[in-house]
Amino acid sequence: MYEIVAFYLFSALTIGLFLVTVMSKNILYSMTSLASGMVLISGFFFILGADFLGVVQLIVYVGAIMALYSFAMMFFDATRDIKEKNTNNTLVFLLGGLTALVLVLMFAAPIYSENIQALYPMHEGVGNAQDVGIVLFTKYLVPFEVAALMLLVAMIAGIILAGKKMDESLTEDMSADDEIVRETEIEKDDK
Amino acid sequence: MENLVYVALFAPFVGSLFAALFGMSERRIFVGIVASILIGIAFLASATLAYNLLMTGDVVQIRMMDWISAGDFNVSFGFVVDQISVTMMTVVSLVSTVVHIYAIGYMDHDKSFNRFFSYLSAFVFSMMVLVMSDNFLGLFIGWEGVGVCSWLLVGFWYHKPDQAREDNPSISPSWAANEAFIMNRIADLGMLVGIFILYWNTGSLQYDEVFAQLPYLSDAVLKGAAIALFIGAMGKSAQFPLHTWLTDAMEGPTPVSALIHAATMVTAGVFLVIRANPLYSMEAVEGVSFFIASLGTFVAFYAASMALVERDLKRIIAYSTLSQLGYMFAAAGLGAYWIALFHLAAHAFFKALLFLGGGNVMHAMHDELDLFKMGNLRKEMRGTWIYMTLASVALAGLPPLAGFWSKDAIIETAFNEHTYFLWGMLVLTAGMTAFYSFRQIFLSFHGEDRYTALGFHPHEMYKFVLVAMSPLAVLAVITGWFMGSYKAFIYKIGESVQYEMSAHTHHLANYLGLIVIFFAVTGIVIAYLKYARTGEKAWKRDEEKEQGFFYKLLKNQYYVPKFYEEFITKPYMMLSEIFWTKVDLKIVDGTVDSIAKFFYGAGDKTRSMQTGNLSNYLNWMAVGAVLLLTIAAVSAMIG
Amino acid sequence: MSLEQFKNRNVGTQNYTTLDLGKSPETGMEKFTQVIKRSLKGELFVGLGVVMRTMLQALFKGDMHTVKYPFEKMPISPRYRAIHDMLRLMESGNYRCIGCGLCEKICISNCITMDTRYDENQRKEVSEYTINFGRCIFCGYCAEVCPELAIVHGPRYENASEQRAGFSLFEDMLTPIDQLNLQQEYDGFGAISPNADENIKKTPLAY
Amino acid sequence: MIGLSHYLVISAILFSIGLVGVLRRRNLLMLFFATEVMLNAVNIAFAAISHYYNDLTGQMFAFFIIAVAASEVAVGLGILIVLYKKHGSLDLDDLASMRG
Amino acid sequence: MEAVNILPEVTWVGVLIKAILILAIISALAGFGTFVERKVLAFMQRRLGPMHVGPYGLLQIAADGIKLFTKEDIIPQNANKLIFMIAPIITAATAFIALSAVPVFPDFTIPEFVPLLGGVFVPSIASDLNIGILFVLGMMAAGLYGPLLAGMSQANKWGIIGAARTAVQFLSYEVVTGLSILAPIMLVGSLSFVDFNDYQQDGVMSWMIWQQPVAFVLFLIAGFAETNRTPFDLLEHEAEVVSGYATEYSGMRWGMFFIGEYANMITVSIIAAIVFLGGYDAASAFGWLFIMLKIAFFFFLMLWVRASWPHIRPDQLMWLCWKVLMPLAVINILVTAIVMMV
Repeated sequence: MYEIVAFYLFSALTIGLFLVTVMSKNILYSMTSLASGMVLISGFFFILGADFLGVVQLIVYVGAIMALYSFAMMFFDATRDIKEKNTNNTLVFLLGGLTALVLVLMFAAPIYSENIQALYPMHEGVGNAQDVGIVLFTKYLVPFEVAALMLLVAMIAGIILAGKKMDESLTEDMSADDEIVRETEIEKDDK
Repeated sequence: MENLVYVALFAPFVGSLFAALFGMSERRIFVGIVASILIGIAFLASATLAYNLLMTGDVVQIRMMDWISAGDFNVSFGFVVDQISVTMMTVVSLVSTVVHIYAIGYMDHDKSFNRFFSYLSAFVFSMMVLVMSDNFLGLFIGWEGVGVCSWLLVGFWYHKPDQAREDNPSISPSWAANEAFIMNRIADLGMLVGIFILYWNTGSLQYDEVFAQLPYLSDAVLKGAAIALFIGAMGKSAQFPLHTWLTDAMEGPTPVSALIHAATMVTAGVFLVIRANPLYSMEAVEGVSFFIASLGTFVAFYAASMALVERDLKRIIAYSTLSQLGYMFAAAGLGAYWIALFHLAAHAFFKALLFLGGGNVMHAMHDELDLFKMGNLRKEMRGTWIYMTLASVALAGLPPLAGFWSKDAIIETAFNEHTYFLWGMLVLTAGMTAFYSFRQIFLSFHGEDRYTALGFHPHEMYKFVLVAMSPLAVLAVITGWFMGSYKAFIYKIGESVQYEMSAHTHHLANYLGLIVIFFAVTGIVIAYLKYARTGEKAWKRDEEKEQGFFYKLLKNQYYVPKFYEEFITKPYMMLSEIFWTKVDLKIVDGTVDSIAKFFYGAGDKTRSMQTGNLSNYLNWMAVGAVLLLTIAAVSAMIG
Repeated sequence: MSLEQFKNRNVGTQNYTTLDLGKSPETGMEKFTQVIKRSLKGELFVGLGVVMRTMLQALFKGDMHTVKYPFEKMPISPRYRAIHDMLRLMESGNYRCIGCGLCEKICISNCITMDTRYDENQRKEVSEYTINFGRCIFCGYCAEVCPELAIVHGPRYENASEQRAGFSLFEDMLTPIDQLNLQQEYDGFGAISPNADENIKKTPLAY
Repeated sequence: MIGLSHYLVISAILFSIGLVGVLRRRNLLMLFFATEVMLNAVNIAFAAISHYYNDLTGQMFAFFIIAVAASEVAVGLGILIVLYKKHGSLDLDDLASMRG
Repeated sequence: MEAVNILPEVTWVGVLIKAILILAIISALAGFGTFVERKVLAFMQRRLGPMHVGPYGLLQIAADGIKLFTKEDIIPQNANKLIFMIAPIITAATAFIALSAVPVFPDFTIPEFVPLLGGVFVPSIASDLNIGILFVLGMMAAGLYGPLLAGMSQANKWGIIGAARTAVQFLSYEVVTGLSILAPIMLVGSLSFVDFNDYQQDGVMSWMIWQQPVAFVLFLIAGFAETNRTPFDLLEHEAEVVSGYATEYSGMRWGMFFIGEYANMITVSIIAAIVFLGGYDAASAFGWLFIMLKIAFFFFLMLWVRASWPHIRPDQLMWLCWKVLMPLAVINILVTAIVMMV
């Protein structure tokens, strides 16, 4: 009962919010709707009993990733609408619709068979976090470490990419300054 | 003891890696010193192992790790230190140590000093693997390893240009390196076949396991394996008809010639035969063994004959090496494995000494090797002269030096086996050996001074180099005295290597020895009369004789290289040309080109998709994804 | 000091007192040790302690500094000068202003407006007198210029009003007649100094 | 009762919405948003499959997807800022410097 | 004793009642918190604080509330109106959602004589997740959208700066919060508040603060930053950025930020009390009194610190987070892990 209500509520909300994300001209609307859509997706996870995944979704996706996006957005005027040349909208919606159609048809058909056995069954009386931890640190230890390494590399890359010449202005014309520097160097050379 | 084995094996490897670190940098003297010290350590370890083996008789056998394990096929990195391998280890590491130290002086002015030591140490490592391995696969790895290192070292001066054979008997180092390498590959195929035959029929590559099963194998298998393995040995030890590479390999630096082409690598073939002595002692392969002995004898004579007229200092030594290898094969083929091994060791010492001395001369004469341009170098290079003379005496087989004891034993063996023809050939060869080696000594160190007129200013080698050579000189003198104890030492392996002269021969031993000595002395005397004198009687070139048939025959190495060139190389070139123009260009390239053209055309047509706009690319990607999805859905429905 | 001098002055040689603040940390290690020292020495907690002590004193020792202003007022200085007062003569109760108009003339913010007329005794009398406290800047010139010490600054400082222009009438400022006895003969601004007589110099006109 | 196919359908719909966004958007930041939508849609499918097959592997994949998304953001935003510094715009049509 | 542990079934009515209770009481408490803050700060500055409205100024809360509700709701012309309006709600909502997973007030059963609701059991935690702590952290992380969107939507440069500071400060200190609380989590082996409480039931010496003093201090510092209290209140620091993200807000919307902030303070105090200071003693009759005292102490501590210490600069803030607190937290985790392994 709860599940049905919650599911349809969340479904309707996420679809609506993500549609706003995709369609909105205002980047602030996009960002807000995306973030709240993600919160609702964590709701899906809670319904599905994946508590830990839900919280990770909250902390990482909502708390970190989207916050980083919004941080990046501060480079632009977020209150102004962005102008995009939307050519060929028919193709876009045709493709999107076709994908949706095909996927929905595929999934709506009864696909699950009885033969698939659980590899790591969830134990009764053990919290989802424990289960996740056990599986993560046994079967998926290597991918886990690789993911950690990947995050580290990404962090370094992000810092280097974004941090380079952080002291330079984004809007001021730097070439003029460069020329001045060059001229002074030339003068030095002359001397 | 195990640790010592590892030290003996890996110290050269470490040295090689260390030198390789500086491979591209400037000449650094410490690189050579470190490499030499590491080889010295390997020698000490080998010597300790030998001493231990002598005292206790315990064969050290270790398995370092599993190497290949596929199904029933199991090969491990195993090493065995028994009397055979420890002899080789000691000889190899000792000669290597001397050569390393020598090379510090010899390669003094070379740009690629560090690289040289890297290669040299790598060679020693490969050689150690070869001799220490307890299975055929390990042996083969070492075998190939020394081949590669030999290729690197012979071609060390790869930047020297090619020369036509007509202008100069020597050709370019890279040509020589390639020749050596390719010729060895041909022989290695034979060896590989031999190993396969043995594995196929015994299911193992371990020496002891293979040999234990030999009696249960059919005659054909034994013969096949013996022949195939011997083909490998022929290549590595440069036996006829695969011998031409050895003299050409003299293009490499002299330390390389001393180490690889006299003392160690070329004896690997002999070592293989000795190693596989249970196989070659089988009744069924008696014919093969006799063929080995005959071939050895023939090569001994054949090489010696070519050396008679050679003018190039190093090539003479190379021919003599060839000839001595023939002696070893003769002994091994006749079943006297320990004598072959003993001659191998003794030969290694004095031949290395000879080569190093030759290197001194070469260094002094600024890489001029023509004997006829030297003469009376004795007054400038006294130390080298003494060493060379000593080594030549040993080579010629005069008592009490090393060469006499080992060579005499081989000749005696030939007599003992009632193969009198071989005996006769060997005795004759001994005389020729004495002649050409002293011809070389007299031409270079005695007689008239011919180099001053040509503008050479020879000088003696560095002191430390001469000192470093001294162990070889001492060993060249004294090795023979320990023949009896060595015999006792190696007899511990088992019956297969034991060989005793029959009573009949034993009785005549002294006379046989005297005959050999007589021939040798005769050779020396002839050489002296012809070449060593000064003044009126000084040696002059005889143009007429040089136009003679025999002279030209010998000079041109019996036209064997020419034969190879005319009947193998050139047809092969023509065949390759045909394949290149007809098959490769037309068919293969045509196919590849048409594929490329297709894609080029396709790309040309679809280039308009490449707008450089990410958004468009994403659209295309989505189109593809939808297409794939649809296909998947449809196929799922159908399936 | 001319501009040139000003630019070239050597700041360092002037009589500045430098405080000995110790060496400021430069390397990372020094900064680190500084942080550790400051954290472990508990300098942070000194601040907390001081604040807590203050609170306890305020609560329990009555050391509270709040003045409940509309109900409590701080005593003000007798020389405080705020809203103007119009004085009366102590003896007669008549007001002192003679309507000379000097205060109106001198007022630099033009906030004093006055009108005079002759009364039944043909004396000049103030008929209208207003001060716009929205404009008054309390410069005190009016009191200074008043020859009769009629207008002075008084102690009333609550002069907030609901309009921008807050006019005050003469009667509002005048001392009520029944409080005449409370009127202070002024030590305030514009009052005669105690040694006023000694300071009087005779002008040549007197002779 | 909500079954697996319900979740898969909602996941598919969300994925298609993300796809539409990817195709439609010209602004790089918006494009990133659209990809995040797609990733989230896939996460739902994984979690649902994990739940209905009683197997944690699906959740694991969702975790790794989140990790990948985090890395993508770190690097992507770095690139985005560099691009904005260089071109002063995030519009893909302006960034098409490799036009053939 | 065992009878105590067998709790009645939690019905949705109970949860609903609990939710309403939390909403009502925490809002009231948040308002009361403003009063307490003003009072305490006044005492610390030898002032009296609000005194006029009601006895000892107690009705000041009501006065403030009336003022906030009736004040004009100004929305700047160029602001993004929708987002501008939503942002304060996010702050308040996330603060209260976080409280849903935190034990607030004791559980009780409504007496039978109450009509309709008689016998309904009201739990202490509205939603007893087994990952309570993570959920609270996650919700507090989501709470950063309030200030962030507020700052970005209002078309005011101080707002943008405030939003940027919000993003930087919250993102950074979330790391420290999570890492500092990880060490106690490792010791307890659970993410549930109830387990934390049960772990520390053997008297004062079993409190987590003795085992994890470093984690406690780190959590406290990070908690200050997460609730943007002095000395980390850079996002609305008047001297630098006018009022930061709240520059353009007035009336009830501003009030919602305020309530959210105070609710967050209460949440952090509750977490600190439960995780580090022993929580509530379920067996003792005065357990709930003690935890109230602990929470009150933490609340008081925040005011105390605000009265005592100055702000720090943004760069010092970042330096403190990434170069001091985070390494310390990691070292603490390592040491804990090693000790646990040994």
